[in-house]
Amino acid sequence: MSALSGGTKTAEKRPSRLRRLWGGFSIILESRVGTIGLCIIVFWVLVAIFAPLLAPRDPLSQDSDAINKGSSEQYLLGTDQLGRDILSRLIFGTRTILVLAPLSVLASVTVGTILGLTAGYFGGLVDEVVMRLLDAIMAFPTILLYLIIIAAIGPSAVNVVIAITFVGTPGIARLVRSLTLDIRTRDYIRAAQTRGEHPLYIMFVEILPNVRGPLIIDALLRVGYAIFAIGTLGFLGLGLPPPTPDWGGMVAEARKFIWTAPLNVLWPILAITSLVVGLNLFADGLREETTRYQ
Amino acid sequence: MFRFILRRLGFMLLTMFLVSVVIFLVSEVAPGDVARHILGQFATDDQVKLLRQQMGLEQPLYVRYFDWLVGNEWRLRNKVDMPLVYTKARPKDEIQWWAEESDGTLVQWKYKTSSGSLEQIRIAPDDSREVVDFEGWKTRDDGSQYFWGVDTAGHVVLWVKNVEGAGSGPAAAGRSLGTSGGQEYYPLKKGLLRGDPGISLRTNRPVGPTLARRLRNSFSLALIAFLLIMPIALALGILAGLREGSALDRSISLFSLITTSVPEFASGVFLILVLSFWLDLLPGASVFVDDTAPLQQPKLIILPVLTLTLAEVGYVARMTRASMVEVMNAPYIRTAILKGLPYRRIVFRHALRNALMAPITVIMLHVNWLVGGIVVVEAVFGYPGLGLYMLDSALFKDVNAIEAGAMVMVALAVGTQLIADIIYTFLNPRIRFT
Amino acid sequence: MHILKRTKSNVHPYVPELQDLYQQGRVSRREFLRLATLLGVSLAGAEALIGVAPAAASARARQAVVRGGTMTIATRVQRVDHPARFSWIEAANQFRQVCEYLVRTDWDNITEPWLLEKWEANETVDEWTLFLRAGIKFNDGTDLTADDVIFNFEQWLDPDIGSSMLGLMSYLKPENIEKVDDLTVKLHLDTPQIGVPEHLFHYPALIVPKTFEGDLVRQPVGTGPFMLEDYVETERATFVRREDHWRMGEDGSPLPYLDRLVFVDLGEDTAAQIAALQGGQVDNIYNPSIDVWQAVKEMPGVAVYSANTAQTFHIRMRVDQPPFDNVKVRQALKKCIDRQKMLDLAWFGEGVLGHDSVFAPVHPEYCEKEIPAYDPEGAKALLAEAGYPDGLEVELSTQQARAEPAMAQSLQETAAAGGFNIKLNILPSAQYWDIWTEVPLGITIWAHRPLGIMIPALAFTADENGVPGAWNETRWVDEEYVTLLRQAESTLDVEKRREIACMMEDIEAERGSCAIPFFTSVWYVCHERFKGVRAHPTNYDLFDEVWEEKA
Amino acid sequence: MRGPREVPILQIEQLAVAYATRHGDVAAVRDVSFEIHRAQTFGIVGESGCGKSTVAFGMVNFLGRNGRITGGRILFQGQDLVKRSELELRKLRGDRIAMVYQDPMQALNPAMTLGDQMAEVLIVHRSMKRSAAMERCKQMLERVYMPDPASVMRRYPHQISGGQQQRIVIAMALLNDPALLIMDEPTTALDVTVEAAVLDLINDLQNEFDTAIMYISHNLGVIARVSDEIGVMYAGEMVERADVKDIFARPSHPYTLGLLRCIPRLDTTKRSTTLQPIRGRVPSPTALPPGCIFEPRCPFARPACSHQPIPMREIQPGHWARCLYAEEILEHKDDLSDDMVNIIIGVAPKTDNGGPILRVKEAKTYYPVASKQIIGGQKQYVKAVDNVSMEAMPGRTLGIVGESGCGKSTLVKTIIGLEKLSGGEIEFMGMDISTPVSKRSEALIKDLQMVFQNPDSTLNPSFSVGYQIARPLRRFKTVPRNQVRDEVIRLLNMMRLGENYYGRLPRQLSGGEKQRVAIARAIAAQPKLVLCDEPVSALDVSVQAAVLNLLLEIQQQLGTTMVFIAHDLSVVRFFCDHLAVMYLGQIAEIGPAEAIYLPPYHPYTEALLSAVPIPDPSAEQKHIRLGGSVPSALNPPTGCRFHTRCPRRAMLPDGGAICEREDPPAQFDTDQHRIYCHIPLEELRKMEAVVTIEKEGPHVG
Repeated sequence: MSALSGGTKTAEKRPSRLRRLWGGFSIILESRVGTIGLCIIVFWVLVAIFAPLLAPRDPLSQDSDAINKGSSEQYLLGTDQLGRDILSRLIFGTRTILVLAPLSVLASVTVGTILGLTAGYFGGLVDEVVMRLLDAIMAFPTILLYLIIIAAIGPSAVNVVIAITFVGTPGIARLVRSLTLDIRTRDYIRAAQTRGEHPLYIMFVEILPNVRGPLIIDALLRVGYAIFAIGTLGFLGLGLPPPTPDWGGMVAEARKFIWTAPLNVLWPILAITSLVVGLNLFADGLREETTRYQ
Repeated sequence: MFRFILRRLGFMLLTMFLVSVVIFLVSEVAPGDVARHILGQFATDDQVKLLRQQMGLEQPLYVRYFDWLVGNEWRLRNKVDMPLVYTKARPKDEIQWWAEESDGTLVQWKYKTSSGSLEQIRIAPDDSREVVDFEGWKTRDDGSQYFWGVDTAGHVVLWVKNVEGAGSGPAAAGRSLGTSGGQEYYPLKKGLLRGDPGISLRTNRPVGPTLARRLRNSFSLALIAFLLIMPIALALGILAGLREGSALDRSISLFSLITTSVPEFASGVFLILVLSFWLDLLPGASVFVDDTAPLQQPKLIILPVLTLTLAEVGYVARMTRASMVEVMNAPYIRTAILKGLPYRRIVFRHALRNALMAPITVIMLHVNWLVGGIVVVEAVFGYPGLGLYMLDSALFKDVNAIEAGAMVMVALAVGTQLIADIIYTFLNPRIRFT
Repeated sequence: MHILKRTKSNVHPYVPELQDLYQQGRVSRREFLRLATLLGVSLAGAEALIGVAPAAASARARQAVVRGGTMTIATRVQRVDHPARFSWIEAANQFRQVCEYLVRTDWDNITEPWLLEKWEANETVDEWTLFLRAGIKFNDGTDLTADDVIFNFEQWLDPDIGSSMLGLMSYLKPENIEKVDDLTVKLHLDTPQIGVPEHLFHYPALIVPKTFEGDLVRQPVGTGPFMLEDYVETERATFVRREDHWRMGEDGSPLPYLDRLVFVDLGEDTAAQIAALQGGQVDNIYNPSIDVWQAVKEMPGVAVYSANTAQTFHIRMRVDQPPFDNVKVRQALKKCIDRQKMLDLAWFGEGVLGHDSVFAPVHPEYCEKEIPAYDPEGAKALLAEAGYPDGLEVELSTQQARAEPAMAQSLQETAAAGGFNIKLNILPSAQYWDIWTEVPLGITIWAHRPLGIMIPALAFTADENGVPGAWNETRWVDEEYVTLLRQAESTLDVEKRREIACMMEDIEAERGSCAIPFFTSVWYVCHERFKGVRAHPTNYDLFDEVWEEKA
Repeated sequence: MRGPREVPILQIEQLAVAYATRHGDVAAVRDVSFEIHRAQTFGIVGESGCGKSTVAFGMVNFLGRNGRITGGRILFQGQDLVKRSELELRKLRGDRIAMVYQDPMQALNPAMTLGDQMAEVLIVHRSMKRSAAMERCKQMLERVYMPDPASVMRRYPHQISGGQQQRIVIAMALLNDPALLIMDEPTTALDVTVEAAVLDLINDLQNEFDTAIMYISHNLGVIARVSDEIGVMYAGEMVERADVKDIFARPSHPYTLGLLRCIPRLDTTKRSTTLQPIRGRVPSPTALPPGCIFEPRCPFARPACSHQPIPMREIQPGHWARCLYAEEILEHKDDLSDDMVNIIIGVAPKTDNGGPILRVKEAKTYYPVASKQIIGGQKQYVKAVDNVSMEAMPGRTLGIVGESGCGKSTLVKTIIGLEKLSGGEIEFMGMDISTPVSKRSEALIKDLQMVFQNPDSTLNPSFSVGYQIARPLRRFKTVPRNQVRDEVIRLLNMMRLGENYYGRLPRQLSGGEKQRVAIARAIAAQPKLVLCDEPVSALDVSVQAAVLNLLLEIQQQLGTTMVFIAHDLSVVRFFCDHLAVMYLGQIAEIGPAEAIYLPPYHPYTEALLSAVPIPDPSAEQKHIRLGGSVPSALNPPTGCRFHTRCPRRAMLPDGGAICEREDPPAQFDTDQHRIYCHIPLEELRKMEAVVTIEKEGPHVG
């Protein structure tokens, strides 16, 4: 967008941008659920950023004297079946999930937005072809699609991102398309057309900024889904290869030892649940407040 | 309305076609050699190459796609010059490819590497089986002898007599390469559309029957869950929607939000932890020692059903609530209130039908999620359903099983959407009467 | 002794000598039993030779067996067609209940005749005569005869069947199988081979009748104690007791004691199996992985049995490429292994330590050596000598399975002090298989084999043109070593063979291409109420004498 | 007539309603008092947001979760409704008090048959059997002149037209013979001819049922037509209340006067009258002025006005006003507000004699529609514009008028190139512009600009006002780069918006302000022709006047040619020099504006004119009503497209058989005035003028 609008950003627009950003934030703070959600997210983001400082131990180092041990002074949340510190693995697992999930959502938002804008704005045959293809992808149960893709390309961090992007793109494209279809009929788009603006200008400068609101909320929800998916893939053994700390994988491992170390499985469950709940609360609050304001 | 449904049906077929392309492309054009994967670590390159040939992997992609979709025996029969049939030669046999002689005798050929000769396996219509030496070689202009036939592993094979190293690939340890000794191989396929998803690489048996059984198991699980989810979720959603903003609404909404936020694997494991480990009330795994196990021991499926329910109830309740809120704020509800109608009548006669329209489509679209949930739940509890089958097949890279299972699952998902559309048209007179 | 006298006439000439060695304490009881049975003496006979009561019998005598009951086993239920073609040990394990082997290698790694009455080998060990036990019937009522046995041999050796027996029995050609009479078969080997009886217990070597057409599910005919009732691939396999099995139980009726066996498939994830075991839906987890063992070892009501095996993981170095073409570098890396720590981390200490040789303590020809110590300083010195005074950076590739990642990490840690900077490249199995023979440094699993000499033949030899064999992933072909190997392969005398093995072990430790830090144990996980259960090094389930104690 | 002592059906005393918000209670309605008697219609008029609907819903205590009555009494047939239980209210609703709503489509349940929806009123309140109820509904439908009532009752709302839907709602309201009928903008969503028919119906029914009606509308014309007594509301208060004739003849509150001065009437043109908008904005209900609520906008305000709230007082018997100086207002009615003095259009703007700047010749715009058959079948077209020819003269305004769906918007979009021309040609300044906008040259694009209808969608919500006005300047390089900002500010000033609007976002603007920005954006590149697609339809009358004035000023200053679309005949009459009347994709009549409003008429023009609600109860209008509804453009009638509804066909031999067969010829009344009709011009000339307005009243030309 910036490339296209080039010199149009005038100096006096900047403070208003900042103010708008703050405005968006303060909107959230008006909603109690949104605030709680935001707090949870911020908590986990901070944990991810400061993981090396917060984690008491190396998440990979094994202690053969402490296998599946419960909470102790040395290991606050106990150790797993390989004698690794669960707390440290949880903390470092935050990084994995908070990098991969937003990354994959960002990728699908990018691809989906381009597809959706194009299909929605041009309509006709372009729209038909793009949407039919995306419909076909959307016809898949999501996990099935993950299974097929990961089975095909193998489990790895990059492939997990690819799979989630692939799965997430059609939904975003659909959303953007439907918003575009609506916005396309707005008079300001007609005005731009009557000015003879280039379709790319109309798509990316006139339409895109107005898609932003719902898109952000959708993207937030999708980060939740992506975390969900990364966790599930990890749980099913299709996610990140060990020993990378990964919450889903931790649940999968720890659940074998429910009978020896029942609490080990609880921590990653709580972590992933709280994060997704936080995101959903946040998105909910955001949606509620923005619709209230509109 | 009929036109509408027909149109949807058309879209569904188109979607399924595209889905088949996607499935085929994703699973077949994946990096890594399927043949290498099947043969495992200790296979030699020759063995891999032979298996690739036998699996038809050396053929162009579009040929493989159409073979997979619509079969190829009608094409390959020209090579063998005999009708090719996919049948159980005798009632107790596995279903196999045979060439059929005019008197109904089914034949296969088998190459004896040791002697470089062909044997013919013959099964007469009276089910008698005999193995005879075969001398029906054909002769080319240059004097070399060849024969096109059907081998015992479902290939149309070109055998050449007495040619040095006539494609006689060494058999890989523990893995049947069918009969070797051929120069060209074309794997026979009936085609997915004609009801044959092919042979599972994992079990070496037709995918179809396994798929059917697994589907039945999953379907019963999903059905029970569905029957549980719908009334609960709709009731919760309607209640919350009617009392928008009340404490009841807020607690239902929060409950829904949290349960939808918990991944199935987490809630499943959590339920095991609580109900199975701490309280010791329910078994933590669904072990079916025979087909009637779930009927004899309903306990076995309580946890899977509960996990699915927990994951889905919240979502459906939220959708219903949103729709109910919207409808209750609609002008026609205002009309109904200002007509002086009793509250119950407003809710049941005016609001419900309209409020259920949106969720029903969304819920049916959500079948995709339910299916996803089933995969996870089955993996958690070892429930022998389609989801677990798909997961195992994916882990094994059982391409045929993945492709067939995926097609079935997608067809189900798309089919439910069609049903949702039909229900929607019945609920919504705007579509019914246009 | 009466028994001795009676058998002496037709026992192998080496047996009396062996008996002397045992009495002098030069061979252990177990080795004696193993070798005597290898030479054709029945286990009971061999035990009698040295005057011990059969161990199992004495244990059993304490409690009276009970008949009836069902055992449910969690396992995978996958591909089954021709037993000769079995590629899943799970499938073999299920149909092992229906079909039997000509021999049985028991829990102590001792091989004894089973469907055979006995076997005999000539002095040059290239001619073996197999004597079938009379009166054994298949479950379809037909008798087991030499024709059936020959049919099975032919199936194994038929390249069109694709049995892994073919590779194992490369010393035998189909035309060299001779039917002596209805109960006797003679094998004329191309080369001397002492492992023939062990080979006959290889998991695909299940005996089927000569009418067999190639699908065991459609034609579940065998001599075993159970019969197939229901087979639902990927879900379950059910077996019921056969009334007329040839072996008698303690109570004088035919074995088995159990009525039913149900094998259920709960998916790839072992957690469901563990949950099912805990909840009592299954009684037994087949071939438990290390985490299953860990999870259930303290579970109340569950008994965990273990057995030492020769299964191991080679940290293998390619000797045709730098830096591991330099023997000093190889020696340095071997010094960098803290063996006990590695075993603790990778296999929870469940196993025995190795000294970089393929010969394991369970092997009869095993020659005990000192376990090398963790010596990073020595490694550093060696590296300096080899021209890497500032250390060496190498990449270690292996697959994402079992103990490999843990081993790789352990090595990475301990080798750092020795001057090695190891980068890990841990791949999904399928990807590793594509490159496993190619990587300079890798970790490869090698399965248990009953005789030590079976592994070098595969791993450290070349063909007549000097091209390393297909499985020779390190390209290490040492002339002296191979000569010793060939010698050992035709040496029946375990003591002499041990002498050769001693030399081979030294060569391996000194200039071999593999670091072999430990040999793993296997476990057997079963509900306590089942008696007569033991862990078998090959993970074979042998249920014929298992019985369920009623509460 | 009723006796003065009769108990009124409804008597409201000092009603006050408040809504709870996050920022505390907001008083939406304050101190509203009036009464309605049997068979009397009380009209409430006011601009959007003045609280008229709140009053209506307050009657039946249906104020949503956050609204409540905070004071006053509502006496319904002598009994106070305010503290009644929900059950008692429910028994009154739909029985004694019935309601008719603005959008009938929304007000009817889409998933129930119309019969069921009607019958349940009887079933619930009268405990009737379903069959009996249905029978009664059918009778009622007959009374509202619903064709084929039995089949209509089996249908769903979406299957009948808007006018019919409103008849259903009215019939449903009357089923129980209610004492009070509340009608909240019942005709606002309807086209003018349909509206006229519905208003007739309401009149008929009132006479028949003796019902008291509370009629709410923003449209002074409609209110003038239906009401006996009128209350004018402003910012939650009733500011004036009087008999209908009285209020139009002697408006006594400055706001009422202001309203009347900003609406154009059928007999006024831009040359004869100046519209005088009310300055400023309606105060937000959270920040009301301390004294007179109209004081900040009042041209007559004096210091005393701002001290304390002003009570309603009876300035004459039956005439109440909330103004301290009500008696003096009429004296000032002709004063011009200061900011409007400069727009006096006495002379026609100078014209080039080079002929029309825009010439449309036999233009056709067809849209393909999906075929009904699944496979094959003839491709069908919606003929949105079919054979339209017209010209626009430079510096003049060409008006296009017609009911919704007549193709006027499509025609304009075709001219500007947003729609593809299917046939015919369009010429602009001698150049062919039959091509879509993407194929036109930059210069051409610059010369043709457009102003759109909906103020809420005309500006991109993501960009500041300044950016949006600057965009055409940059794009067409109208001014050098470094002067763009100055130019934008100049334009803003010209729009009377001021420099401080530069950085504002659209959501911070009112509807009128948005429309002004849109106009600024359209004229920024100094186009030769501006196409205005109903630019004032969505605006309140006071704002509408300001925007119209602005457009006039622009035309005056820049000599811009305009094409102006509207459905409001009064506005077009006021604003345009030439006028085209369209019906179903074709032109019925075209000519100078004055000529259109006088005979000879096209029969459709005649019907339109007779339907226009005139905000003057003394005006006389002929009563011509159209039957049926507008046919589909997918399958337009053959011959004259108006023949299915034409009330004048009888003037032709054999009942106008020719109308069904042949396209109507263009008949030239004068050089510029064409009428497309089979009826001979002489006959048409014999028609009487539809509207006669006394040249008295508050307006002075």
